[in-house]
Amino acid sequence: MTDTPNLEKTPVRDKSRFAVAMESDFVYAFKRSPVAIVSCIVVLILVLSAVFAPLIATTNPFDPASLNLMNGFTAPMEPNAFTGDTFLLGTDDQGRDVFSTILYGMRISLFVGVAAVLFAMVLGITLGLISGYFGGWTETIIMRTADVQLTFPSILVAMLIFGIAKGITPVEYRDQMAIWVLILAIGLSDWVQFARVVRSATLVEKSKDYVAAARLIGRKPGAIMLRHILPNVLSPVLVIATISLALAIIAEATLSFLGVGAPPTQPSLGTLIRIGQGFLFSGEWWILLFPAVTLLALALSVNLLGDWLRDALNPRLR
Amino acid sequence: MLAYLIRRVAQSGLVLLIVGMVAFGMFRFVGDPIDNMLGQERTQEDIDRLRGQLGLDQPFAVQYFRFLENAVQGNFGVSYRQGRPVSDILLERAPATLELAAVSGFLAIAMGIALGVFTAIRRNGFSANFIMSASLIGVSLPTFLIGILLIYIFSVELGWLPSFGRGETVRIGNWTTGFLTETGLKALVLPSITLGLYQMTLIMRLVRSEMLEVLRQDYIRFARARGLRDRVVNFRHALKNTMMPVITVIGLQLGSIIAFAIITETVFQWPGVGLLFINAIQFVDIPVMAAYLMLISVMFVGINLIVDVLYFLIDPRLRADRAGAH
Amino acid sequence: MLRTIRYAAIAVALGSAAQAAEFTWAETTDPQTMDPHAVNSAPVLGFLNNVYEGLVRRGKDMSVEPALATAWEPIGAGEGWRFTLREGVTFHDGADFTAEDVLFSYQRASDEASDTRSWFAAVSEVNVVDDYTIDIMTSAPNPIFPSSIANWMIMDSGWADANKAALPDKEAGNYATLNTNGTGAFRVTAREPGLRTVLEPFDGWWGEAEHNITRAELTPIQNPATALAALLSGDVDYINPVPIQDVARLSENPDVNVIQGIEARVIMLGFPHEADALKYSAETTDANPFADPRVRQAVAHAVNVPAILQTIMRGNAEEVSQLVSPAMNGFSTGLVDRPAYDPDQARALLAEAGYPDGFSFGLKCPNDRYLNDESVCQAVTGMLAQVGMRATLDAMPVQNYWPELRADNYDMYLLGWSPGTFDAEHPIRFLAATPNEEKKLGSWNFGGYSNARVDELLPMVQSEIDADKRQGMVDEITKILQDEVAYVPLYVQPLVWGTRSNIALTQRPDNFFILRWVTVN
Amino acid sequence: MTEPVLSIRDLSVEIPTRKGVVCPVDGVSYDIQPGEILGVVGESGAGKSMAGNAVIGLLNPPARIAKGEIWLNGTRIDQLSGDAMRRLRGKEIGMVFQDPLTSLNPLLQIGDQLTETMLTHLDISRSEAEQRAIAALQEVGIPGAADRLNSYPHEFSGGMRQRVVIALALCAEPSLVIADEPTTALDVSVQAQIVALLKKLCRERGTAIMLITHDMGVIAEAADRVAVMYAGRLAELGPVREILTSPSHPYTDGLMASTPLASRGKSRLHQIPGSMPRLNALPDGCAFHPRCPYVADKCRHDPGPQGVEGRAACWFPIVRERTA
Repeated sequence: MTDTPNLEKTPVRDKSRFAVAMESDFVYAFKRSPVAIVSCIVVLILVLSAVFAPLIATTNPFDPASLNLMNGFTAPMEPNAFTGDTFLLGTDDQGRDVFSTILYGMRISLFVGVAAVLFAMVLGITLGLISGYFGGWTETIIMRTADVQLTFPSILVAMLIFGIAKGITPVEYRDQMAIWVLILAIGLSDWVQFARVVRSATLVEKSKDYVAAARLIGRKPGAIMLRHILPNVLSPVLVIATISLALAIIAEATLSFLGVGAPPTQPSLGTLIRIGQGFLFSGEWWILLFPAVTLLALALSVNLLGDWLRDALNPRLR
Repeated sequence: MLAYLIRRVAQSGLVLLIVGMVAFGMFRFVGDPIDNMLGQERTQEDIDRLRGQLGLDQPFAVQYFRFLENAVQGNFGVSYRQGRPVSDILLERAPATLELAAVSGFLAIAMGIALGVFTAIRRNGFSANFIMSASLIGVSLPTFLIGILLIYIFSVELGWLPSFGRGETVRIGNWTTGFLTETGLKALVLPSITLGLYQMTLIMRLVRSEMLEVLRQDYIRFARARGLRDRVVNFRHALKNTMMPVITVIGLQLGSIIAFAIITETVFQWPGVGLLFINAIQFVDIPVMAAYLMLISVMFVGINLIVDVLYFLIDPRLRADRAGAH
Repeated sequence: MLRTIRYAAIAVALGSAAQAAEFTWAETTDPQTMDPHAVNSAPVLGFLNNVYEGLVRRGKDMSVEPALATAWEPIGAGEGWRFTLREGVTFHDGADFTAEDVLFSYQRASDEASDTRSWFAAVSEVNVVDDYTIDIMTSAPNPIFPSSIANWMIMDSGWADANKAALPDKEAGNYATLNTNGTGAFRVTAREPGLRTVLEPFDGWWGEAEHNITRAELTPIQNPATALAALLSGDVDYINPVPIQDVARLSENPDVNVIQGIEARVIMLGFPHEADALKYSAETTDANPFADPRVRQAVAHAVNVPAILQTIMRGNAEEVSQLVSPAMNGFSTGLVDRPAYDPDQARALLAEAGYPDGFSFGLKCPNDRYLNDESVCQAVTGMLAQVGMRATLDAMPVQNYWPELRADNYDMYLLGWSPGTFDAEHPIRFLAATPNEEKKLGSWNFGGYSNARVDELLPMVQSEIDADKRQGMVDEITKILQDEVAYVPLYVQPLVWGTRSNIALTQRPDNFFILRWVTVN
Repeated sequence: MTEPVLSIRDLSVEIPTRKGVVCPVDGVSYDIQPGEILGVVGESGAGKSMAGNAVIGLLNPPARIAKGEIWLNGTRIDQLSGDAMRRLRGKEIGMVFQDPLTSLNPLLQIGDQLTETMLTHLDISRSEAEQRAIAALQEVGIPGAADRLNSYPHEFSGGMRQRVVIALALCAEPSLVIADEPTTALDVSVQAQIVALLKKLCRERGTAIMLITHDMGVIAEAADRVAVMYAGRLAELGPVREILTSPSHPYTDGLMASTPLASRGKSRLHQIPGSMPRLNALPDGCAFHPRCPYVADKCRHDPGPQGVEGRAACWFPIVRERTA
């Protein structure tokens, strides 16, 4: 190869692991890319405010008893005609303070999004590893199920799972069940892309010598897959994870548009947008605008972060 | 080559069978169709009589095999809601979805590739970064919101484009097309942008990363070392190699466009199979739902097959060594 | 605040004679079929009222007018009714209208396969006297029979036999499902189910046309926001319904008119009277508090209906105290006031009934059946929680809702009722009478409410000829239902139509859109 | 001496990195005469290909030419505009890459890749370009060239493919060819054929060839003159016989001692201690001093003069009586 000048740092022993990390190219590239910094900050702010929602939010929008219907449709920063209360970002049709509902709603959206992606990742990676490593019949079965899976658009999968879950779960658990069904539905329609990436990466890694060597010294397939192949496959998976996190959050919003999303008394960000969309023409713009902007900020920064991560982690693109 | 094709078709058949099984199994939980077929003043006795007539009181297995047996002969039964053979309804509504999918698919692919190549070639240019971030907005907002905002801006405020429906259509044989009428074309604009935007962003990002990968290859450096013009290097050499892996993904994207049409058709009241499916769910019209799923999976599996064959034909390396195994 | 327009007939000063024009309109659901006897539902009957006609019809003020029958009088002491038919009337395909067609339509509409069978429960036999006279005998005196058959539409027997549509076919559909041949003011010239239906005036119509429409097209638009955009951008001339929240904004818009009125539909809360225990309570699993009238009374006091009307309904609905709206025949004018909003009294009643710190239960609601149904249920959940009745709300699409109610999977439910006969007897027969399969009574009385006096009075109301005596009995029933809080009626659903400013039309409480009263200026 | 095809005067290439500027090529000067093969040798990372890339103007940013001049056939080319430089590549300077497997576009037929290059630079008709392509393939020793035009790269063996690469590099008749490790990816038997082919083409066409390699055997076999690079600087420059038999720079001496040459019989191979320093951590004074057996105090402080024809870049060049 053309002899690129070697730029590795001289071997260091004294610096702590953190100091080494801070000096690595990854962090260096991070500091120099404004897009990455801004989106990282935005994501941090949103996630932290969601996590500490009970402290930041003025009211608890999910407790029906605390709502005063007369506060409905109050414009931002203007006192309500009947009750005189004022709200930072106004209230929705149920008198819920939009600002607190966005925080609580984002909690649900983030929780559903992260849990769905984790579920899809675990499922996708395992199936991808197995189908890539063993090949033959297992691979055909898994890949054909992937085809079946892709035939069903994620929205459809969610609606049908929702139908089933509603059918079987005893009713008193129905509210908590709704969230888990969402996670299952979105996760189930997401695992395919992980499986495909991991499978193709496993095929590549499998042909490499170090895997043959590991096999030679009698390592069990499971160990080989986890300790040897998986670490080399992580970077594309990580990138897909960030992108599909954004997609999962939006899928939850789309599902609530079709009336299958989070329960009405605990609106997620997506449900808020669905409610808000009804008021687009009626003048209560704030019910749609603020949740939509929050969702856009969240999804956009997660996407941008994912994008930057892909370029940063992809060693050859430096 | 032939053995490979046969095996693929067999696999696709298996996929369809599984889809049919899963789809039919799920419909039992979506609601009771009888409610929507009888008016307010019905009695339990009416309900039982109709249930018997429609054969819904049979055990699940019997219903499923009767459904399969008919489906194979192309008879998908009669729609509970419209009281007409489902195959006729699908035939009527398919052109709308296919035309919408074709236009948004073309838009997504053409723009996707063009922008993908542009952002790859001018990797650090300002405009390239701007396009990359702006395109993300397409993926960061739910499709229904984009659709409604487009309607709000272009139909209500500006009044340039129709806010819903497909405009006048011209019937040619049993295909109705919206391409030949002015209102038909205008009606296509907003829905195809809403449907295509999401796919376009994905294709663009894929083409970009694939193109960057190719531009790093030695044969590109060699082409430059031979003094070939940038245009030749980028488009004749790099693009051709970029397209190879992209084809399969574009094939999958097209498949998901048809499936994604559900949302766009609901928002734009586009008279396609997607809207038909949503209505079928609302009125628990099981024959239509089952037929829709079979239609979608046939289309999807078909596209998969075509993409594989295409891949086989184009890549000389595959064709050369006659490797049957894919 | 509420512009109550009882019978909203917009008498627009017709300056110049408006020249003929095309008209397009949109509704959320498409009429399921073109067969007048196949489905007894408002969207279908409302649409077909423009194509087929009954012996009688309802005028702009809902009063019963002669249509295909010019006159009718009771036979003997109420054994039936004799109708004299209109002469010189032809069907759209030119066939003459005679008593034969009325007999055929009776046989078709009252057959097992037809959904409108329940209208003829009281009819014993029908005999043709001559070409233009027909007798319809009833098993018992039935004073409201003529007004209850306004939606019974007459089909030409020759046309039906020729096209093998002698009976409605719900399972596979037949010629009558897609094609029409009525005597009405309009003919269906194009029908693509679920997509669009086109009507053109029938120039051989016997009546005089008050409209100037040359062509009318109905396209269903499911998504409310899209429908509104279509109206605002002028793609359609009229939409029904207009989302409540958009009424204020639209009223200010110069090129759009909002026509408001009250519909015949009463929205109410229902209780599991018969159940011996709550199904969805976390702690009260061995008792059914709602069996105790005091608890039901507490619910009535806890729900702040004015607040719901003010915010969710934007002042466009009217509270109601009984099972029918004021526009209906038989409305008890003396029993108009409903229990006041008084949370303290609600808590007192709960304590008195043995639930000082309240209880949890499951509230079932539809989310796409009535106007803002889910939002109203959320509001009710909040208000009941404030007095200790902690509800977990389960809102679902309507196709899943009815099976859940029929299977008694609820502790409280939301129900809307619009009486087909526009008479107070209708909801009593379906909601208050003790459920009885043979006599077809109380088929929608999910909670199983039962009161001997009500069951005793119902047949008398059905056969009482003297209007005052009948009203007295209806008032007594209404009083019983109020005292026992069988249901908690909340409000009458508002009727909100939106039209382009150049359109004049008539809005009727039964939400039927009659094309022949439309003028495009 | 005729006018050199290529002459590099005090060429320096810099790469700004976050830890300061690195100089892979530091003040190098050499000429290549027409028909002459100049071997450029050195351990990997010594800056030999960087100089080649600088000449043809394909330096990957952020690397850039800091100072010095590059003359091609008497005209200066290091300041040419992008397009002017592009027209020059292929026409005046040909390049041969190391790995034949990846140097050819897998999806284009050989014939197309040849005719395309010719049509870009020479205004000849397509059919004439095809004739020349066949001739080019024959010249590099491809059997049955005429009917191999429309076959694909993967239908050739490694050695054959490198021949095609060479044909491509020469098809527009450049006066200079930069061969960057052309034999490294090939097995030994094929290497000899490629070296012979390069020598034949150089003699017949009078093209000057810059042969970049780390393999002293290839240098001995093919090069007329040789430039030894160490840590970005020119250690020694001169006719191959002279440099190989009696190197005057300690590094070259060490290199020769560690290369098994038939002429030197079975003496034990000598191993130069240590390894070449990294470019961003060069020792003071002469870069070779930590590994130099003859190191003196002066070497540790003073980097020593640039190597030029006949004088090594060393304070104490090894002086031997010229045996050959």
